[in-house]
Amino acid sequence: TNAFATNGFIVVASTTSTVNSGLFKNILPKFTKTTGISVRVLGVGTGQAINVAERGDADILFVHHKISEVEFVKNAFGVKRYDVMYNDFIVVGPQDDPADVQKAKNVVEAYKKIAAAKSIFVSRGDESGTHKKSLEFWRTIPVDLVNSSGKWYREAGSGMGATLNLTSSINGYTLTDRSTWMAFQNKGSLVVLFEGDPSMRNQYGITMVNPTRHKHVKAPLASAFIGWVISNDGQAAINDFRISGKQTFFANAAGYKKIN
Amino acid sequence: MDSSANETLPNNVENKSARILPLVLKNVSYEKAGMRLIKDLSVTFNFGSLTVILGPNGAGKSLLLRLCHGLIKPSKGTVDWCGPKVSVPQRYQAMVFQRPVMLRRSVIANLSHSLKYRGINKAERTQKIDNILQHTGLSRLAKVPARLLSVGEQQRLAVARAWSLDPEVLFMDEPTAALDPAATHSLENIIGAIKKSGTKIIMSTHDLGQAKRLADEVLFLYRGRLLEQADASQFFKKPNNDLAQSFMRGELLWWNRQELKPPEQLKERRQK
Amino acid sequence: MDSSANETLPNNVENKSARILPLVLKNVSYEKAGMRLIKDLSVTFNFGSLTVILGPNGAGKSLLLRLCHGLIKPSKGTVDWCGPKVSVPQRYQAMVFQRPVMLRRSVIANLSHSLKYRGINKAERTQKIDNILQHTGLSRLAKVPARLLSVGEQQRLAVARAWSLDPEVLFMDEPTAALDPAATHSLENIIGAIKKSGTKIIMSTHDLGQAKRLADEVLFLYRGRLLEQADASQFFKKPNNDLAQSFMRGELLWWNRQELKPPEQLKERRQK
Amino acid sequence: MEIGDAFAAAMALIINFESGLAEIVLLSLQVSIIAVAIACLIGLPIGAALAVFQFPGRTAIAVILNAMMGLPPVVVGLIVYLTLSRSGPLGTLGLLYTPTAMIIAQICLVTPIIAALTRQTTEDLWQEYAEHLRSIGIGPWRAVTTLLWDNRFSLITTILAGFGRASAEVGAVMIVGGNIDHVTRVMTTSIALETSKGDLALALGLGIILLALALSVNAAAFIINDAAMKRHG
Amino acid sequence: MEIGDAFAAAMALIINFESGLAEIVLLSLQVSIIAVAIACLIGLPIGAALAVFQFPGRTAIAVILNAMMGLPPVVVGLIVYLTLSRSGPLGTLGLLYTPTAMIIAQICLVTPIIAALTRQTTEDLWQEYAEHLRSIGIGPWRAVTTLLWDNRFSLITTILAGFGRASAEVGAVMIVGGNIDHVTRVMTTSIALETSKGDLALALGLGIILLALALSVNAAAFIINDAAMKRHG
Ligand SMILES: Nc1ncnc2c1ncn2[C@@H]1O[C@H](COP(=O)(O)OP(=O)(O)OP(=O)(O)O)[C@@H](O)[C@H]1O
Ligand SMILES: Nc1ncnc2c1ncn2[C@@H]1O[C@H](COP(=O)(O)OP(=O)(O)OP(=O)(O)O)[C@@H](O)[C@H]1O
Ligand SMILES: [Mg+2]
Ligand SMILES: [Mg+2]
Repeated sequence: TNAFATNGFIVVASTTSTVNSGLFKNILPKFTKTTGISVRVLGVGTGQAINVAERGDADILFVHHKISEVEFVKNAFGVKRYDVMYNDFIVVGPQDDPADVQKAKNVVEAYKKIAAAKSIFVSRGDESGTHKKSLEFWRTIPVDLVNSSGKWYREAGSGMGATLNLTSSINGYTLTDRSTWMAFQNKGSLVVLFEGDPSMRNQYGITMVNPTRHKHVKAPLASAFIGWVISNDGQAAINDFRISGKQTFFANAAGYKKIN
Repeated sequence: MDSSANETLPNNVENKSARILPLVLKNVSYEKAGMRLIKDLSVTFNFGSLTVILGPNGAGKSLLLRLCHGLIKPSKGTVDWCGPKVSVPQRYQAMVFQRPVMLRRSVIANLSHSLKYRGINKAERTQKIDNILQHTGLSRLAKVPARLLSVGEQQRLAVARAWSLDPEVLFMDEPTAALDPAATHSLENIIGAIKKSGTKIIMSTHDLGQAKRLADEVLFLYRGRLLEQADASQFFKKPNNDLAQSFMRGELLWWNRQELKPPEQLKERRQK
Repeated sequence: MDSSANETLPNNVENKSARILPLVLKNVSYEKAGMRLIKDLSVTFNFGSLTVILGPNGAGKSLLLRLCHGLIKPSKGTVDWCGPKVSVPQRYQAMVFQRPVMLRRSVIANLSHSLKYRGINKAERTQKIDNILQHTGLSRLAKVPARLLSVGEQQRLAVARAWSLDPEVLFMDEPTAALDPAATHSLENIIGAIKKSGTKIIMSTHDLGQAKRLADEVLFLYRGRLLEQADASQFFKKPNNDLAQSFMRGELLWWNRQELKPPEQLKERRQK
Repeated sequence: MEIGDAFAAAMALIINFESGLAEIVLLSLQVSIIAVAIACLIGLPIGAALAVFQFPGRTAIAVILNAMMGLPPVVVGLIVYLTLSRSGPLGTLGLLYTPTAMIIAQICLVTPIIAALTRQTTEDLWQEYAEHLRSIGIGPWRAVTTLLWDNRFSLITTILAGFGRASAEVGAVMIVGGNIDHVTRVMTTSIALETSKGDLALALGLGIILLALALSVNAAAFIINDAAMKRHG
Repeated sequence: MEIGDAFAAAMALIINFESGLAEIVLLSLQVSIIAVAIACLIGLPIGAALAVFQFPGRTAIAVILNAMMGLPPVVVGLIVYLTLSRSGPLGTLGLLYTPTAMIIAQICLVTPIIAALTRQTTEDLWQEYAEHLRSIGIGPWRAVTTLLWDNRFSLITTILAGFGRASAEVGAVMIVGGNIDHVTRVMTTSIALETSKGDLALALGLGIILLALALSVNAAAFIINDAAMKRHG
């Protein structure tokens, strides 16, 4: 039905949060059906995803750390970054909420309460988008994380899923993106304790790897995918994706917003 | 193997009244890979006498010794110890294999290993080993790793090791095959002394002179069959069996036995 | 080992003019773990004659054969082949070990394995193997895994295997030790025939009768030293060396040699 | 308790046998078996040669080989990744994120294991065979052939150790394969994925299936080996 | 190219020797060595016993043991995790996310490897020793002792194979240890972490240090073994 129906494929370097949530599994068939292009998605840490893209081992970067993405484009690794969608970060913790986080007015206060109570907080500790976000909040509070590390402040050094597994078995607190949380099945006694602070927004962006830098990048196919993702069809598909009946990602590509 | 030292041989004469003997084999057959290697063999070994097993290569001498010693189980028939202490017959036996197994240890450790497992305490062990090393001419090799010994030295060690266990029944599979003439002579003296001390010896040999010198009783094996069991004196005068006769004349080649007009029943072997 | 079949022995007489012989050992010593096991040995082996090495257990007979065959390197001195084809001396030699190595294969595969590596083609191999199996009485065991053979059968296979290589020099380390009397007799005939076909045989034995029957030349080894090299007829009449004399009388026990008043220089061994 | 759930999940996976699972199982087997086969082709002769050849530095190589049994999968994955990456030396082949890349990574992991264990086993047999083989004058390479052949029934355990490492490994295939659905997803990466999703029962269920597979391969190897052993004595 | 960077990173790590690295290195060694030691205590006798004892189901156990050499670390990690987790049967011990949990997981991984390889090696020696040992009438357990002792120089490779698996493994220790900084972070989990951060040079640098460690352990084992061999002939 179109020019690219040549069984071509592209590689998208993305994060575990999008892969684990099942978003790609849900929306990619729609893209492949209309274009014939298949998409191979890599779910790795944000840092690793950027590294993979920088080396030219992917055609597209699809992550959620805007500062790094902008840097990526500025250094001519990528062509142009587009906003795609967002969701938010949430603080999860044990149902009995020993630090009384539920009553916090904003996320910084929630963090303060955890530090004050010396309740166990599990940090990703892997320089991922989520980890960097969490550090932003910690930095606003006078707390000595270095000395607390290994005591109440635990640096898990692993992906969101593994960190959640850890948090659920030691009944700690952690910051997670909502999509991973919604798809996560080993919640144990963990519940969402704090959400809704505007500073907890989690923005995803998409960038094509620079084909002048990496000759083998399949620019036409990659543009087709990016075009589709930020098109009305793609954005609708993202909005239609549900985990247990709830919308997970909110499409916000520039053009789409206008139409809405 | 100093023949002059018979009086100091470390065997314990007073203990030697039949504990596990006699040994009775009834209709024993041994099959392996579809071949009948020992056929319908019945024999009784009694206390006291020295039995020599004769027969050409591949006759089944080693298999018979293994069957008696309990290392392999007969496919048919029974092997029974009929003495008063038959619950642990292995304790009262020892064997010198045709190809002795050398533990990856020194000569002395090879000896003490088996003594230890027979529950002999350290002091007694050391003394016993010293004594036996001297009698088998291995004293100066005591600390050499056993696997580096010459073949003849290994055979001596195997004899020393079995002998040290002070068995009631001692099986020996061609114990002098690798020994030099003097050592052979000396071991024959030792064997005589062991026998005198009340140990039943059942051995195989290809040395007919040795058999004549040592045997009280002879078994003649041929292709897995016991063709003759006789008193030594009678056997060495003239065996009854025609195959035994030609064996004694140094003629019996088992692979061309058709020329020797053998009994009909011997034909079945290895036909498959 | 059918002695009546000497005429059909598979050796290739016409090829047998010295290719690697003579073999010259000059001041050869062999040390291991600080012990001098072969001491200053010089000897030349010439084409034609059959050499028998005699000596008590542990004298160094097997080590000497290994040194000659090139399996171990002397610590001092030289072992040289001086014939015209010395670039690949291994091709023209074969050895029957005292403890033969049985490849984990059938009898026939044990034979064809070495023939294959000597570049003999399949048809010739098959014929040669058939012939040799018959002469060593192993035909009916052809397909049996070699490691299951009786010890005597294994020794025959080892002889067959070395013989099949049709060597110019054949080393044999006590090749009849495990053979029955008839097989021993037969192998002696075969050895005679091999020798007649032009093969140099260097062998050790503890059977003095056999040595007398076969030897053209005798080496007498004692504690790593060559004490006498003599014509067989002369040696068996009366050896010059006093230790050789007592060895021939069946008296020489190497561990009590002090009683035999040995030469002074023999004292150093294994003092450390 | 979850172990029960895991068995239920495993049964459900097998009963509602989806083509997705079949695909993953087949790819796992294919990658591991090819990797082990190639590792054998390289590792068996190297191991046996190390037992036979005498040369300076032989012990050093043996020690290095022993140490390389402990090559961390992630490190191997990284090295293969850097080599096959577009900006790496073999980037033009475009092998990254393909089953071939996974096979290459596993070959790197398994070859040292097979070579080191083969060296040990062969050395024991060489002690026995050396004099005979050197006596008949066969060269060391032919000695290697003889030793490998005569030792084949013992070497099966060595090969199965290599197979175990290959089929269980996740770190290297994850990095060079990328765990891409329908392309490079294998059993172990699926298990890791389900674990990170927190679906422990499903992860364990997949684990049970993987173990059953390993058991079948081992049983098959044993049966073939045993039959051959019976035939050859 | 990154390999160069990796060596630079490794050198930098070693030169600016931080206490953080020392902590990780020590914990790695400690966990792996303790795990292998315990796995030997269990695996060596089991392997040797399987070679010696004759009983129905013996082959089945041998096959299962061979297959268990391929236990996937993630699966072992999960099972240990479920057992030690608060809601699991041993939850009250509070061992999850401690070095002890990591040791337990590695014991599970390494024991089958040591047992299976020991069985093979011991079987070869038992073939040689069986008649003598049975002749002197020692029981099978004492035969096991004799075989293990007389085979100790060959078994070193087996033990090193187990050590290789333990020290290189990441999947299991990640799940049961959690890679918690200052508590359960070891070399392999650090490497995985740096990889996921995209700092491949640092990851490889750590990998090089880990390999150097493995090499030292192997060289030490070799030297000790060789000295003992010289002494005992
Ligand atoms: N496990 C086995 N499988 C098949 N055949 C066997 C096995 N063990 C022994 N044999 C065969 O049984 C026969 C008898 O063997 P045995 O070792 O008892 O002979 P022997 O009388 O001791 O001979 P030798 O004088 O050579 O020592 C031989 O032909 C041998 O090949
Ligand atoms: N590798 C070695 N290390 C130490 N000693 C050794 C080694 N090889 C042989 N020996 C010793 O060297 C001596 C000679 O051994 P060799 O095998 O040549 O004796 P032999 O004359 O063949 O004896 P036999 O008649 O018993 O076969 C023996 O005392 C033996 O213990
Ligand atoms: Mg025998
Ligand atoms: Mg010798």
